[in-house]
Amino acid sequence: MIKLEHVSKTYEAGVQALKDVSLHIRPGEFVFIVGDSGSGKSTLIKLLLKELSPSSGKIVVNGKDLSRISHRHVPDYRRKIGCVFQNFRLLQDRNVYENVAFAMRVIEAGKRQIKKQVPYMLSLVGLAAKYRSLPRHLSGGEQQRVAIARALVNKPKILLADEPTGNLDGHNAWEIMKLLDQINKAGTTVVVVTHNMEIVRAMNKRVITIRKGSVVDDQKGDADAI
Amino acid sequence: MIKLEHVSKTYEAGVQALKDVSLHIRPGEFVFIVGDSGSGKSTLIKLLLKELSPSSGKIVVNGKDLSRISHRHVPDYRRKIGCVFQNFRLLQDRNVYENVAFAMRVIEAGKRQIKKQVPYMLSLVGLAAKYRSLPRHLSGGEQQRVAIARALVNKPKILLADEPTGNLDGHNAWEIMKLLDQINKAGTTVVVVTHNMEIVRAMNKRVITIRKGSVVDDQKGDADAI
Amino acid sequence: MRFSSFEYNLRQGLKNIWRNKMFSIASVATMTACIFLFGLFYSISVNFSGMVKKAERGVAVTVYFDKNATQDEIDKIGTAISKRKEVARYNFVTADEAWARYQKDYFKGHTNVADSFADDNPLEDMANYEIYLKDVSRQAGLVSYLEGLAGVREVHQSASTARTLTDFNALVRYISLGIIIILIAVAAFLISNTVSVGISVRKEEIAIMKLIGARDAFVRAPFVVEGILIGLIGSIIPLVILGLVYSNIIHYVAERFDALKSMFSFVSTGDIFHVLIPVSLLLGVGIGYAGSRITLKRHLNV
Amino acid sequence: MRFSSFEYNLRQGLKNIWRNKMFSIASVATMTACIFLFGLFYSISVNFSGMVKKAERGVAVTVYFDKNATQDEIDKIGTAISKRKEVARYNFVTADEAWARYQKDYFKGHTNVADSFADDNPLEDMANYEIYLKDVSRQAGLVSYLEGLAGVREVHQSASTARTLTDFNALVRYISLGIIIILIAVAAFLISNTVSVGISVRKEEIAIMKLIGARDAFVRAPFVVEGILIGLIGSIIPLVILGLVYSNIIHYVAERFDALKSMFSFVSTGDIFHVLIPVSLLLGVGIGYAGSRITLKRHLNV
Ligand SMILES: Nc1ncnc2c1ncn2[C@@H]1O[C@H](COP(=O)(O)OP(=O)(O)OP(=O)(O)O)[C@@H](O)[C@H]1O
Ligand SMILES: Nc1ncnc2c1ncn2[C@@H]1O[C@H](COP(=O)(O)OP(=O)(O)OP(=O)(O)O)[C@@H](O)[C@H]1O
Ligand SMILES: [Mg+2]
Ligand SMILES: [Mg+2]
Repeated sequence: MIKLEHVSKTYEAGVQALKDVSLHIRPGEFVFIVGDSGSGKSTLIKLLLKELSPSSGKIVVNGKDLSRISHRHVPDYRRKIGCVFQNFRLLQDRNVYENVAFAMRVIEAGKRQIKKQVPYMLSLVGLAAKYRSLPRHLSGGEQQRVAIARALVNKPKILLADEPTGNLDGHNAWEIMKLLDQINKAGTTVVVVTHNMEIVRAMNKRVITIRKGSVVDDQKGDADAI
Repeated sequence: MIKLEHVSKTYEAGVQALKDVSLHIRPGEFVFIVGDSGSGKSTLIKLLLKELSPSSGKIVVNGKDLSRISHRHVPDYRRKIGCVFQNFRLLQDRNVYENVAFAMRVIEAGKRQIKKQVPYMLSLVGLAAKYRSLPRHLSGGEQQRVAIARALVNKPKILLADEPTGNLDGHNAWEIMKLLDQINKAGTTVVVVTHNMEIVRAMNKRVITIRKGSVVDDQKGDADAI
Repeated sequence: MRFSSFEYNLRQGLKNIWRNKMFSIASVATMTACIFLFGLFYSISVNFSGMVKKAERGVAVTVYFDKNATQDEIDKIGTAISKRKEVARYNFVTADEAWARYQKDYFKGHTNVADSFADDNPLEDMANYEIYLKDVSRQAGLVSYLEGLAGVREVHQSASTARTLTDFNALVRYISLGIIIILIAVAAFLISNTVSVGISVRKEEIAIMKLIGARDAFVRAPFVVEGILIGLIGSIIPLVILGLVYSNIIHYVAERFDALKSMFSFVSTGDIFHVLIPVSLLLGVGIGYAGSRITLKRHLNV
Repeated sequence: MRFSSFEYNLRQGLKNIWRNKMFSIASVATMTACIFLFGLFYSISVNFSGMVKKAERGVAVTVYFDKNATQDEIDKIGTAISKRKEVARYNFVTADEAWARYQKDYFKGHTNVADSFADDNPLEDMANYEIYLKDVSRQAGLVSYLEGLAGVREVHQSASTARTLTDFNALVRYISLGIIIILIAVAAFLISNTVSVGISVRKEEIAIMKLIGARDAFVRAPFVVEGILIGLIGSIIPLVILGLVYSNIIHYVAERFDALKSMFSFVSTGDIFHVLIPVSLLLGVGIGYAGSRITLKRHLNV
């Protein structure tokens, strides 16, 4: 499903964020990516979303070489992916409801479907009461949960989540993790970047460790081993 | 040092973020504030920085009633406080060095002092090599560390830190906590909002728990008990 | 695009204007100011041009006949004149009329001088055709044609006046054209500048939309709606102001400076706005549309 | 403020311009466009006004004497005329000169007509003073004064021409003034608009500075430096362009339309820029400064 072959990424400033990374994530897998601050985790997520292009190497997702996707077809590719960004990236001038609904409008979902699905998603992340608030009138954790709701609302085939619980309390973090696990059980491939080792240990999934741009460890979780 | 008396805060939208909060933090204390997402922790920090004014109640810091400080004297008040914001709030158009140096320029520190102190602070948070990067060219954790460096560079009397380790890996988070502890030992009053219960437990300090805008628990840590 | 998407984009475009009040006001204001200036100059130059045209029409070519020209020859010359396209009108002036006019023009108030001629017409041979031209610049051609006709003794032309007027008219035309072109260019530049600043500020929003999987057309639509609406508002406002100002000013000037009335009559509000309305709308809406499309192109490559 | 702070703020102001290239360019462009238009109209109206002034000076009042006026009386009239302030110049025209001019003016090309008078001057009594005025609007006063003098038979004035010119001049003056005021207002509005949009975009940056403990003056300084610099650049560019364009155009027009030369001479580049430079700089720098201060005030309450 997701395959990286000798991928490197050097930013214009000369910073080498990823060095010769090769990875294979199978369909339906649940993978944690951990590593120190600045080790290149977000860069990896950005490459998978085709927000950035690798300096060298090849990335294949759903059987498609990302470098071969034309500008015209990038939206089609992204629609199959849900992404929670590390800094949320909410539309600042639209309220919570519109932010989540936007992801559905993009795929030209029907009005009725939007009206049903968006409130449901918001209640799942515990924000049903805040649907009319603007992002800047939300707490940090609430913004993060809007970002999660938006990533999940279209039931994507692949979910990329960059630090989805960094601003959440233990209880909320667990709820979100259970949600991701459910979605994964329903068939979605889930890639989660996190620093929360407590959760990583408890979830017992495959853990890929990155250090200074290189994969230094890749451990199958017990849950997968079964 | 910090005293809240029956403080409430209701936002324009009608959201009651804090309800009748009374607190007393003594000079030189190290306090953790914990609570669920949306419980009002950031609101409390914003009130202490006089970014917001309480709807009712009285806040006294360093013997001064905050509601009595005139617009002209607000900068003097803020200069004695270091603040790490939950969403970092870095100056986007200035590089790492300038962001940290800015806090020193504000208090009209000498050129030489700035040239000495800023690189020292950056090395303490592990960002000496990135001093010329713009915030948008940093990883989430790196931005957070710049925010921490900026809050500490003037050796403030009070340090308010809103979720300072949310984007940091375990190792970096510990380093930052040790730094805050050092600063506290040197006399600074430290207030840290965090979701990281592992750290809270390990640090063994006073912990104030907020739930839905009210203080529901206030436990002295063993370290203080001694 | 599905209809619900279309409707959504239309609504978003309207909301964008409201959400970005600051920029919307700035854009509308810029557009209003530019189109107002453009309209102002268009009106002034059209009127000025009309004034010069009217002055031109007062310039005449005078044809004198051979001493022994027969009435038949004179009539033939008249027919020849009537066939020329550049002639606005012409009329025959008898020797007596010529002398009477002379006296009126030059001895006005000095009846004693005129009296000294008694009934003796010193301008006996000065019967002539007075020809008024449509376009002074074609005077030279007419003169040389007339000089070739049988029975014509001499063709008198007010050469210096004609040249001056032609030159003056050309100068006014060049200046007006120059100013109007400069104004249109400045307007286009400022308006597209404002639009593109407004869009640049929202480049993060555009990037987010693209990252979520929105197609270019979907991201673009509300902006284009916004651009067109701003263009529309920003050209209707100055048109309304100009309409009011213009009809009031021509009224006021006509009253206050009645001596000028003889020199020129104002171009009617209708005639001015016949041109001004389509040009302004095209300018406003066109630049609003084009400006937003061009600027967006730069930001859609995410 | 310490010197190092001052220096820092100056440097930050310069850097701001570079960091916010988009806005800086937009601001400078808006300012350039507005001041260019203002300069353009100022030049045109000053020249036009000069032209009308010159035409005015060509209008004369003619004083004819009593048939039996002595040379002494005539001289006295001359002295009286010379003492009037509104008189630009005057000269004595003898009867012979008057007749010669008459012939030249009206019988030009028709020597046979003039010949018919032989040596008999029909304008024997038409010796006169020809008086040219500085200001046509004061013609009526002069005429009634002259009519009261001994030995004056009649004062001839070109009443309609004078009134027309006075009216025309007033009209041109009003229109120019109106346009220039409109242009300055539009310029001020657009420029302050651009400046305030530029600052609004950075309101988060301003809020951050304030939260860190920066005083209003410290936050403001770089923005004000930026505003002044943008004002300076935005007024120097149009002044340079206008300088080049103006001297070239007056050169070109003078060559191309030499018939117009007699009508008016151009106001020199120096004279125009004597006024234009200080006004433009004041406009640019003043609005840049005031605009940034006023807009900042709104955002500093954090
Ligand atoms: N746009 C950019 N330009 C230049 N350097 C960049 C850019 N973005 C990231 N970097 C650098 O690349 C490195 C990896 O960044 P990345 O964001 O992938 O880290 P990360 O693993 O997500 O860290 P964190 O856990 O702190 O978010 C960092 O050193 C960072 O400074
Ligand atoms: N500007 C605002 N306008 C309206 N409501 C607001 C505003 N800021 C915060 N709120 C609301 O006030 C409540 C408390 O917010 P606050 O940011 O203090 O929470 P928090 O404890 O910091 O949460 P988190 O851990 O998620 O950051 C939330 O319900 C939030 O939605
Ligand atoms: Mg990251
Ligand atoms: Mg918070």
